Amino acid sequence: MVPERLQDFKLKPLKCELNFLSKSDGSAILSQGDTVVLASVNGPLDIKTTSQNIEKATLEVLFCSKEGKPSVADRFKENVIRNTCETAILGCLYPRTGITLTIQELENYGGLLTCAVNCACLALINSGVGMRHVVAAVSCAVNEVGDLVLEPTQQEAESARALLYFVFDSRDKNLVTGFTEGTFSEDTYEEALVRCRLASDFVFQFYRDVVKKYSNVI
Amino acid sequence: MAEIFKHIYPSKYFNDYISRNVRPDGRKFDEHRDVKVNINAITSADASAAVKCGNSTVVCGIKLELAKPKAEEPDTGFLISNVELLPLCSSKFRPGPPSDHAQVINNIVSDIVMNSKCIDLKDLCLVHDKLAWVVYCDLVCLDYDGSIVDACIVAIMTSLKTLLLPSVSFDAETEEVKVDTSARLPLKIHGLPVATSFGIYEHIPRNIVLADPSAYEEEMCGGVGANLIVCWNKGLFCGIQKFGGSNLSTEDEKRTLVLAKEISKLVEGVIETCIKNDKVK
Amino acid sequence: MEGRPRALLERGLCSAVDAQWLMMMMMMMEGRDCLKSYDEVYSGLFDEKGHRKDGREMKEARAMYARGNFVSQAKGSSYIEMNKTKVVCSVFAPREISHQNEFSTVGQLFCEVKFAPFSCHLQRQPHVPDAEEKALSVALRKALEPTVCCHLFANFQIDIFVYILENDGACLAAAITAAGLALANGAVPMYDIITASSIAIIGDKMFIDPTEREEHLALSSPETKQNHGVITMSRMHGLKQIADFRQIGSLDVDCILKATDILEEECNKIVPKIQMILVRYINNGIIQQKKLAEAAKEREAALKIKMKEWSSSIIKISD
Amino acid sequence: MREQFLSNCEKNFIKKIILEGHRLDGRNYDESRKLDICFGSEYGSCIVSIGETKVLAQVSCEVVQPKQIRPNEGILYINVEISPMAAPQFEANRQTDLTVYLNRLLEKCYKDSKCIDLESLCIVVEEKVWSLRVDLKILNHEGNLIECSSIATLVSLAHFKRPDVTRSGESVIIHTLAENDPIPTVLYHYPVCLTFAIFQNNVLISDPSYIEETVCTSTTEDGNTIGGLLVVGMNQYKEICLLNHTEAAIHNSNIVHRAIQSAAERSKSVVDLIKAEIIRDDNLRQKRTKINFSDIITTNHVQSLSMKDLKICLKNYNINDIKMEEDNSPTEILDDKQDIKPEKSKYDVVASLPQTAEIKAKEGASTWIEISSESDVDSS
Amino acid sequence: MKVSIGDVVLPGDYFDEISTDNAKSRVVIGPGLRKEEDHVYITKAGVLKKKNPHTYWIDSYQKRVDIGGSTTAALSYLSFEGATKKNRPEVQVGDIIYAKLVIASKDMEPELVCIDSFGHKGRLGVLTDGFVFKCSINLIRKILSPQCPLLESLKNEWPFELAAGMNGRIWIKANSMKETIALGNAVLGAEFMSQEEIKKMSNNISATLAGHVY
Repeated sequence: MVPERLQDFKLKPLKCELNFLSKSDGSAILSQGDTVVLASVNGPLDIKTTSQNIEKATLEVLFCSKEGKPSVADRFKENVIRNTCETAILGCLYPRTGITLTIQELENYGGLLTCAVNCACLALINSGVGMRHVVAAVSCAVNEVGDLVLEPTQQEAESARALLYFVFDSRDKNLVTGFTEGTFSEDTYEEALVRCRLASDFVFQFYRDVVKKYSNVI
Repeated sequence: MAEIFKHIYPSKYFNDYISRNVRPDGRKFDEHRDVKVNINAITSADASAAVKCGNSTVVCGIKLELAKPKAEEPDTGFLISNVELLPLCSSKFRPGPPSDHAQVINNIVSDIVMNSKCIDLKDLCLVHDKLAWVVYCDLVCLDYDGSIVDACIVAIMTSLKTLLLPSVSFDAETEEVKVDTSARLPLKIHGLPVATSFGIYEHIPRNIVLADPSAYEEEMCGGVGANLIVCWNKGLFCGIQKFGGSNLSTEDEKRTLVLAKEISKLVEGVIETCIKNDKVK
Repeated sequence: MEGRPRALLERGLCSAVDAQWLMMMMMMMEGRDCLKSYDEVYSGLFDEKGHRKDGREMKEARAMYARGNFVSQAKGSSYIEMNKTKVVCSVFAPREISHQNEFSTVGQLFCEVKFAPFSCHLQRQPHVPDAEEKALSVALRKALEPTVCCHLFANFQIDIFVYILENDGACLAAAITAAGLALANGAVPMYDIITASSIAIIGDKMFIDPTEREEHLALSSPETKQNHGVITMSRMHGLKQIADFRQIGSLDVDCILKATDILEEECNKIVPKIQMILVRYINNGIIQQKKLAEAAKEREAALKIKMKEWSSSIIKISD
Repeated sequence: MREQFLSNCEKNFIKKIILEGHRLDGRNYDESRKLDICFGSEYGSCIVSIGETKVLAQVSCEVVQPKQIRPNEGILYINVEISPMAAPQFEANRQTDLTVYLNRLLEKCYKDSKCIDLESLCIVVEEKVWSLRVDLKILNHEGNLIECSSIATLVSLAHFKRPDVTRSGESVIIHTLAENDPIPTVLYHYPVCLTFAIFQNNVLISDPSYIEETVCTSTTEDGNTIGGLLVVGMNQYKEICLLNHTEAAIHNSNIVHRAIQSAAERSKSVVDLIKAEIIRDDNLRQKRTKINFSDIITTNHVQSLSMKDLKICLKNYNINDIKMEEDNSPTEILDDKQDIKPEKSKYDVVASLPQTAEIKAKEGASTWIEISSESDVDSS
Repeated sequence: MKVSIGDVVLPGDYFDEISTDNAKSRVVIGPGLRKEEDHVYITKAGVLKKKNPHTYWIDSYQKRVDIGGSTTAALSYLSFEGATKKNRPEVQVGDIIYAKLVIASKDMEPELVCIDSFGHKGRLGVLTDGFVFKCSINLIRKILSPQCPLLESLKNEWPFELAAGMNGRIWIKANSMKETIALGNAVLGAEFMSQEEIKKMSNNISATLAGHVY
């Protein structure tokens, strides 16, 4: 069932600040709507020989939620972000080194994981680590009626019949990472894919604006 | 000779095969390995199934227990699935606590079972806020030869379909529970989710999608955990998971979803026939 | 009994108060033999005609199904099934010794035996290696050490992993035989083929290859003063040496002597089966080698023909 | 990743300028960096930053069974975590001795000083009690972590409000924040930890930055450390609840008196600032304005990229006063040539003659070396 | 996305305006660009720059310089002027040295030397007292570029010695401590100013510095 009524398709307002922390090599704080995430990258470091990788850099991701107790959900988010960034970073330029990416959740009003992926990407841009392409994460939900809602809020996400997360690369908008929750039909999936791909253009444009702001000062 | 060449220069060995549109074990890109399913192999478990997809072997055993439901959800039972990647199934896994790859697989399998809503946890509740079934599904991987999530889902679904719950009588005052294991009634299952994994190999003109990758092919397509997993449940998708690995273009994605539909129909057929001839016997 | 409620507690599914109540319910589920007296259980072991519960003679061992090369990823592997006891074993060839402190001139064996969570009647904790598993791992290593030529792979370690899918008695014997077969299948240098079998003794009755219930009764001490216990013996057939002898319970001397003779016979009965499996595995290997060689020859012949045509066509053009 | 190594010349330079009465970033001895507090959307979550040192504090509560020895008291649990985000030399979830030190000091300052009324947290004696958990995350380590984290703990506890509870017979109903408004935690007094770095011939500086802290605790050639760190925990009534000293021994006691005097005014001013901030935040919430951490993000880029307080700064130098003098003309692309290391350094800074320092700019185009992955010619 | 010179670029964009009219001319692609089969792809975010004979590079903001090596660099004691096996150069742990990078590839251990190819010390070697501070790589490039007026204007104020390393470390030594701090402050302040702001600052440099020193 193709969703008849089109929800208004716009992304939550994006606000970002680069180089927020003085001690890390690259850092960014990003707010998507009310969800706020802080990410910090410590660029090619020398790490102990046991965890070194001969031909590419080892990426270590740490996701800290606000409450202290580490949970399985954090491990799942770390895994998603690590796999996504591993394809984006040109590991072969920094063999036998380590890159640590730390992500701190500040506010969670829905869409935490997509905000974390985008913030990690901005922090990597700020750190000057060589990247094959930039990634943009978009999520959408299928509510009870069956319509596609882009960037669901916390309540919409809980009551949704299905949640779809996509991460696209900036080269030719291929799918880097994608995972879903709940059941949905094939054409809803096609529709969501096309919609989110369009939405990812906004995010890439946002990245360009952020870099443009401080380009004249370089 | 080929074995030594494969160890010394694995990517070139694989590339030679792929450029000739064939895979090291002779299959085409969209062919999947044969699936063997066997029911009630383990008598000490309440229900069990052994599944072999090509060389990947998974045994699932279900044990039942009674427990008091959680205060927050007084009328839901518990379905706890646990995937164990043993050190004996592949040299990649070490003894000791489960590796983070095992936790990811565990996460994916329990997500798929929950997302597909094939089991309604409310059916597991016997007495409101007093007594409910706890279904422990322990999946044990005996041989890790790639796309282990498919074998796990087939194993857990087959054993759940053949599970018979003993009838329980409980009278409120004396809080006394009588379990008679003779009269058993099956658990209601809605739909039958089936998962199919695909490896995406980085290739110069266009990335190539390999159905049902073996351990070696998984290694070549971006390491462990970089598979695209598509789960299909009676006409609806109940999960499409892809974590990193090489990128997937739109037309490949469409073709993959169609392929996934066919493969899951075949696997559903295998499970149905296996259960049917078990009843005939 | 303790396993499951504590697991529920750890996972925070129910509070401590419910745990006691739940334990009582667990007894209900398992309610079979824990309330009966010793004699009732003892008589429960035999059916009406005086044979054992599963129809076997006292002297008769269970039919054994064994298979080599069971796990494709391992160097050597085996699967052994004795009626209800199912054991999988896989061997990984020489590896560096984990957390090594100094150079060891002799190779080391690392054995790990694990039970499946659904293997016995009471549910087992999957990740916490309990005492029984540790004891079995040590027993297995003790039994295999005399058979493996450790001096041939100095400073290396051989990993042997045994997984018991279902345990219906004599699981140590099955584990040792499976490990022996897996080592041979993995071409690990060994002095001789090792096989093992076990016997349970209650009073004057000797149960060969005991089931779990017989073993359980043999290990529990009776009121009257009489022989009871379980012996597991592993033997190297060719060299006629006993690799490992493990006895639990209180037995007088002549009863032990009688038991060892029976066990010796038992071990010898298994040896031809193991040898047949290994020979068949090697034959298959040779046949496959031949097939590959023939296929290669054909391809070369086809290539030669093409070469001849091609070279003849060139000569035509040139002259 | 090893600790950041401190060079000798930095050590000597800082020792000298401190003895001369200055400090690297232009502050005088008892001046501390700018204290800034901002609140998140939930009660009990705040980010406190002293200069560039930033700490996130989050308070959460749950109903638990009280301890047998204290059946009518709530439980307070404080936990500090330092992730690699704070500085590259920290490893993920590894308990370094710095975290143990911070945890111990905070426990002494907030649990043993009985500044929080634990009895008011009790719901049903022996059965149900509130357990408060304060999670502190060090976001950026620019020195003086103990002061920043202690202020963060205090602010988050004072700001935290727990859900209202009504007991009807046996069962206990926990109302959500929407039903009836939550109850603030009762604080008897407001203790704050303040740090002082002590250098030779009893120089006492407050709020040491990262470099001053490392210099103070680093050892000179002849083995003894240059100075010591004194942590004073004090509340607004000038009562001391914590005194902790690390590194070199103190020779005379009047340094400690001086430290306590300056700690008194400093703690008074900090506590007043905290109270003012909390009141301001309360009236904002009364007026239903939405408060969120995204308010920290400023959109004008130069502000974000420039470090608010430079590591090296003159007394009253301020980045924006440069801006104010000139209008901000439209940006034009900076044509800046890539300077690859030529044979001789491009700028031959001749040793400084008494009159002028000469920079002879060697002309000649910067020679380009082809950078390609195969040839491993020296590249920039 | 296709980009051209002077654009603000993101990793993943590609750029193929490389005019290789005469095949033999050598095209130099600097840091931040990577040649893959068909296009030249951009690996760092920043501004795409070109210098007329075929030289292209990306100007990006970076704090930690990447010389490719994954281990600490080696500096042999023989690589000092007049150093022989017997008389070792007096270098202690913790000294600041101004050295030249000889080997810096990603597969080999980076190597430093303190003598230039003729064996003379030149400016290289141990730097005594003064102060060193860390800043971003862009600032180094900015103040070292010939057009930058900052250093020119500073040199008229006080005599001082300055060494700027490509790894983001600047060493300054002036007569008095206060002057060193003032100079350091002026240099660090320029980090986030665009070119013409720096021009304005350096015009009235004396005012800004004099005003703040005492």
